[in-house]
Amino acid sequence: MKKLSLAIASLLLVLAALLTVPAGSAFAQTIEETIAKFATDRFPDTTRGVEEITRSGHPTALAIVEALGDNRLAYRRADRRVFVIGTDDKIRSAETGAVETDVDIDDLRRVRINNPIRQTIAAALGALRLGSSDPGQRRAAAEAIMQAREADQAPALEAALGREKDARVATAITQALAALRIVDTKQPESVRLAAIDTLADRGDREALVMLRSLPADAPAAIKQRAERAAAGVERHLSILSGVQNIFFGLSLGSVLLLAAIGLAITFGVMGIINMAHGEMVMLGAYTTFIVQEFLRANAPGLFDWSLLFALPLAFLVSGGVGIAIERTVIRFLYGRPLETLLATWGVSLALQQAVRTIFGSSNREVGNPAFMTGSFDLFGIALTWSRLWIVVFTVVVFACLLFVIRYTDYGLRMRAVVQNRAMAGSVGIRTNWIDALTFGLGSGIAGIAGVALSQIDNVSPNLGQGYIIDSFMVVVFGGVGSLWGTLVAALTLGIANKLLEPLAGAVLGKILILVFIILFIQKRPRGLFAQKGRTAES
Amino acid sequence: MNGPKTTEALLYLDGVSVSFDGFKALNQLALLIAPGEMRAIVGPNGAGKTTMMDVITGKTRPDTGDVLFDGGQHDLTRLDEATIAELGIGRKFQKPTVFESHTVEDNLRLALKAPRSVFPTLTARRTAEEKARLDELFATVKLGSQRNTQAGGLSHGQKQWLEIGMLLAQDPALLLVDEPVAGMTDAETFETAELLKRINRTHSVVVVEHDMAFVRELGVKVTVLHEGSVLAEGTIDQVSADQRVVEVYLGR
Amino acid sequence: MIVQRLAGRLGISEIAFIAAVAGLAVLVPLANLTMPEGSLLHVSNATVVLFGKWMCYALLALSLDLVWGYCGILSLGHGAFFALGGYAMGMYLMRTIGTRGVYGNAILPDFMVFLNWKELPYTWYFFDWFGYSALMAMLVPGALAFVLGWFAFRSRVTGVYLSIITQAVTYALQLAFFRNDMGFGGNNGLTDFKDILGFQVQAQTTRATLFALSALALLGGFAAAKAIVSSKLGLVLIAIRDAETRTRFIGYRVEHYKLFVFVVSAVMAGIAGALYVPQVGIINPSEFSPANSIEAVIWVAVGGRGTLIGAALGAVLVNAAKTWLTAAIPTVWLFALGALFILVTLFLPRGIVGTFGSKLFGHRWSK
Amino acid sequence: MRFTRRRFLGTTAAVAGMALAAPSIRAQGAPVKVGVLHSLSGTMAISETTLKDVMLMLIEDQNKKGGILGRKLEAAVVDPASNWPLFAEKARELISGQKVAATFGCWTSVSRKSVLPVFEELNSILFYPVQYEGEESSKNVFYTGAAPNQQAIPAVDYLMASEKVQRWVLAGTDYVYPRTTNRILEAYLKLKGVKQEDILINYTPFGHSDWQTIVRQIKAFGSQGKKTAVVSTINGDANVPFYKELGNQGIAAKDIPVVAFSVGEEELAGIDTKPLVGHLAAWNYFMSIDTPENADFIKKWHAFIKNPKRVTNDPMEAHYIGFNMWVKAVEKAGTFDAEAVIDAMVGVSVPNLTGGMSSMMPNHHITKPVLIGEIQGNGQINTVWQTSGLVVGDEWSDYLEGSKDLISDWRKPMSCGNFNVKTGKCGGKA
Repeated sequence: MKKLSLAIASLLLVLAALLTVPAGSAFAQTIEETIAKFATDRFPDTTRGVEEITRSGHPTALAIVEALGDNRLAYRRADRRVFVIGTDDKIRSAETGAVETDVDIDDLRRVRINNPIRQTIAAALGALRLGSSDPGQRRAAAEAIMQAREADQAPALEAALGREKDARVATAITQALAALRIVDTKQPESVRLAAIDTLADRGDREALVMLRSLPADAPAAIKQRAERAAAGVERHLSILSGVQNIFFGLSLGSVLLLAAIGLAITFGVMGIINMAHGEMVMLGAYTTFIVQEFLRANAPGLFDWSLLFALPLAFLVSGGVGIAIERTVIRFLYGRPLETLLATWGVSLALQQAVRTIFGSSNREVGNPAFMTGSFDLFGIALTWSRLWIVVFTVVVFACLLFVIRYTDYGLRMRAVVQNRAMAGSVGIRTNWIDALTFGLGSGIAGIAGVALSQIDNVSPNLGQGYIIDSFMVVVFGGVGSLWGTLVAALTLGIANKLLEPLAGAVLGKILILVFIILFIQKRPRGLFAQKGRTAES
Repeated sequence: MNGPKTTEALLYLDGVSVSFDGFKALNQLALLIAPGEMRAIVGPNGAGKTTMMDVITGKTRPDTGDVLFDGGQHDLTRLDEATIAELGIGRKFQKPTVFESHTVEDNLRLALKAPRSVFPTLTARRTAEEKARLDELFATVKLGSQRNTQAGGLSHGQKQWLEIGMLLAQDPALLLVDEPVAGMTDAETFETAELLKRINRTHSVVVVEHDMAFVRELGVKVTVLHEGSVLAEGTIDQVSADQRVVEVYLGR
Repeated sequence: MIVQRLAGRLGISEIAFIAAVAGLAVLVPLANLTMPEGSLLHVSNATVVLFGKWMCYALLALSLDLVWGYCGILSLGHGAFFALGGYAMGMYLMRTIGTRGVYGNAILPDFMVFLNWKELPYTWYFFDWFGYSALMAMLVPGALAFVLGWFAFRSRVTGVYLSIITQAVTYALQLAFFRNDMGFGGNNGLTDFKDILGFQVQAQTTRATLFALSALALLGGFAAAKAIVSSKLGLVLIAIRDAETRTRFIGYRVEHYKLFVFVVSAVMAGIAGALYVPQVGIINPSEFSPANSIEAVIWVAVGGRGTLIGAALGAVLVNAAKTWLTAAIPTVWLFALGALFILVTLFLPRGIVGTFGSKLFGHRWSK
Repeated sequence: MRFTRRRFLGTTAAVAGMALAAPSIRAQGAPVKVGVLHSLSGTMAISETTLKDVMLMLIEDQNKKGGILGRKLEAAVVDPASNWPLFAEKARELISGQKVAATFGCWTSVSRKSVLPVFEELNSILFYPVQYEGEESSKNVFYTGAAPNQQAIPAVDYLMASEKVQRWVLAGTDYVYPRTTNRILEAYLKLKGVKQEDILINYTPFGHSDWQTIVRQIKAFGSQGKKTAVVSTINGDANVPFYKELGNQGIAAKDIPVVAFSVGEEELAGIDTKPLVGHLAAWNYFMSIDTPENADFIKKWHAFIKNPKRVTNDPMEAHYIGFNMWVKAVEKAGTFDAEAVIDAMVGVSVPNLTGGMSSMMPNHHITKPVLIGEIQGNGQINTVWQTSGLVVGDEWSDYLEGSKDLISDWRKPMSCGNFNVKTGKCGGKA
């Protein structure tokens, strides 16, 4: 009986979709009751409400379900009437969709949902959007139905498939149908086997789920075929995961590089054991935080550009602080590298405490702009945008730095000072300013790193402490004073770490890496790219 | 490696080549120092004088060639600095390097011929004969008055002498002396020459020096190095008469 | 014989130092045990524990100064030796708890019981014997130092490279000890000690004794260090610090000397750790954290590297400052501490004793 | 300065730490000191600083009400700087130096472990406000945070019942709280018929910041056709990057829900929670709880901290409950004497912020409601399920070999923290 009514319901739904005639009337007498279910704000009722409104094909159904999904469906305690709060903050009646001007938003309580309901909603949206005019939506709908595996959507899908023009949407629908059919005992075996192949072709984790979740009582033939298909999919996935690990390693490596690159200058080139390096990174992250706060308050539209504003500012802030430190402390310590360790350690303590006093010691929220959120699929490898951008960004920073040092007048003077301070001085280079600028440059780059790291890590006073040791390892492993060494070292360590992690686990992996560095230094006491000339010698 | 060569020479270099990423510092260098000989080695900058010293004292390993010591008994290319020093090759650096925060006396004490390994050193005590040797050394290098001043406080010349003193203290069979009179007054230069001659009575000496006057003063066999190999050998008059040597020095 | 050889070489400041420490070793326990509470001369238990802690830190600083101040080896991982010594002692203290643990398990320490370990890991064998544990407290750090030094010094790893690998070592050890699978109690480390050699660790007399022992250990360490640096070997060490290659050309096998002093220093640090644990009542992996080792370096720098008493004084002064500031100005004390470090490096490059010591007592800092 | 002089000359260390003698040497009406032992610097400052502020607020509030027994309260704040031995030193200093009547403090288990002997030796009182692994019951400590049975087990029950979860990832930071909790959960799940191959346990170091691999592992583990959930005991600091990675790799709550025991409003304040909507947290308090007590508490907090954006969280409520319990017990005992107050504590019950009364049990743990909430887009957590009644904190887990026979009852005559019902002996006294 129920099955039948479902069939009719979906049939009507299809009709509604086809000849856009409001079919609401058929359920007219029950629609109020249905909508009233949302007003009890009890999860079971809400669930039923969603299911019924979906079947009802009521014109506002889509609006209601969407609103419920993103927490815009509300009801008035007094008379239990249900309203949709539009994305435009207009309040509309749930039944009619007409704008209600006399409703005070403060009288409304939003209808709560939980994960089970979210699943129902996803499925419902699938059903409702299948008739949408936007192919993207239709495709999403098919996906949703596939994941929800609502058996009673099969007819709707078939109908949709019948009239579908867009090839990609069509495949999506076929796959969704397949997902329903492999478990559909009423289907002939041939159809179910075909369904299995369809999913096998899809060959991603979703398909794997479908293939793996056959009911225990499924016929042997189907089970076998499904198992073989699943195995095939898994083989495919495991190959991908190898590639994936490399990307993870690359991304970790670039994070290490980003954190270490500034140190490669202050420590590697200038020979200052700069314990405050981590704090420079932290300052950069906090600069990002301030910029975003400012934009949130004054120009929300520009939020997605916040990082672009943050970068130069972070460079200036950290660089400025760096120069200040160099002028007030470090310049008295040249030629005494170990003393710089102590002084900068003091500086780092002070900076941490300063930030703690100003911003408080808890994490600050730094949001990801749209272009850095989510991930995309590249031949089955999931790449997260934030990571990808950081890799790109790191490359750019590194390139710029190389350029500055190789080809600019400043770079020339800097190298001169590094190689022979006295000589450089005697040919009229103002060595002390070069020193200040160089330290500023290193710190500034650390600041830029902070902007990037704020996207993937805590923004807290301890941010820097998490990176300082690794940074030193990278610079030393790569060979003090060699930027290329730093690059190679960072990437090597990153990838090695990520290849080890699945085998040894995160903790042991890190330990192994450290042991490797220790042993490596025995073999090459000057690191990967040993430098001639002045290095950070004690 | 081939076994010990039979040679009378105290120091025997043959076919020694060293190159630093492409640049040939030594090129098929051959050199023989007889026991008891004093030899002056001259040559323009980059001729390979210092590299030769490094090879002899084990600081640099040659790419090819034999470096044998004490009648071919020891293959120096296979020993480290400390061992070579203990075999009896002492070296004075171009730039005087003494232990600045030690007193002059302690500098010499450290250099004195004595067991070099850890525990004897830990338990070493000042003895009468040690004192006697020290007095002797102070007499030779004329630093008696500075006995207890920190070496860092000495003048450039005094440091040179102290370093020579340290060489003597080791009582090596062979002294390698790199530019001993660099930055010395004429008087000091003369003194130094005299000192080296005195030393040569009991030790073999190899002196590397630019200062022709000084070399002439020493009046010993001269070897001219150029681009890592021997250009000419003979008395100072012979070599300074040699056309190629003049070219090398005056440039073409 | 060593003693009289030393006696001759002691500066006034050093004699004063010895007298002071020895005095404390005797007077503090006396004042704590015999004097009635509330009397002016009474020293509270809290003070005894605190002083005991400082004595251990002082010994650690001393050991670090021996390698850094006199041989130019800046170890950023000395905390590791300290912690290893501490763990050795901690394991003994754990084993002696026996059935008095909350689960009443005679063999397994509590943390093993509730993490459901079935039998004692072999690393814990014999640690119920004090002698063995005490030996390990010295042997394990010594051995680590020997292996590390053997490779590092032979392949002539020097300067900042050496510093960084020592840091890597302590960091790796910290991570390793964090792992509960290692069987050393993970992050919680070893705690809840009951007694040592049959004496209650909490007991006033035990505390007093431990303090006295720490003070004596400090004196012993000082004597040993002084004996080393004032021997001819001491001259060699400083020679290495100032001109390593030159020392080689005179015929000294530099790596052996470094190895010797590094191992001695590690053992001293281990002893300090072993005395530290029963007094503070806990040892956990954060003792391995690189930050701790760096702090120890800073104590030495503040007191004056290359002056043994300076190192010890520095440790006490910095920690006293910490104890006071964290209570007096808890929210901003890091500024004060940071400033202290900066100012000392800028204006007292040779540390407090290094700078004033010579003025006050005609103390020859580099010897 | 006064205090240091005392330190160094050891002059006035009268009655070292014997808090029971304290009142006698204090003139009536002189303020009573309350110790606040939370890290204000170092790695733990991130979580603990807030608790320091809450204590200051509660004390100020109590003084407005005229203090206790006619005596004003005075907070003695110290900074143990996230350094465990320093915790012990500071505790000793608070008790015997500053003569505090009770101390509120600690966050990590190790800090508690390090001060425990001090409090027992000097017989003083510690209120510990954070959820922890259990397996401990001390005469001198009152545990106002959740024991595993007040957080972990109900959360798992909820996921099984309402989200039909069959496959479990137990992800935690590698220290004792996650280890123990996961052991308990593992035992519990198996009891519920979950097979070994449906449980994945994973440990990461402190402050782990690169979660790419693990999040992918979770994804893979969850794609075996059975509904999968992650039970996270990841320590505060590492959560931000973890959730950011979850969001970026697109693990939505409706597919693989993550239920966390160490993530509250404070931690979420550091993240953009929109991608996390629907992930769960299990606590005994949420800021979103709609009760007059809570509204009042939040109002006071915002007024005190002078920042309407600041959030409240579960450990703050724990301190709120603990402090009020202490006040009540002192009044009941009529003295600040630790011994008397400890006896008076058991049975004291005060209103919590979730609309019920929490009472101190004989095992020095308290009764609490257990709430399961879902993270919202605004960083708040909305209750989706809660226990009908209050749950008693269970110090010795019934699901662990060693401790299932142990109970704790600090009432006389038993007054034992680990009484073995099998042997009838009180452990630790053997």
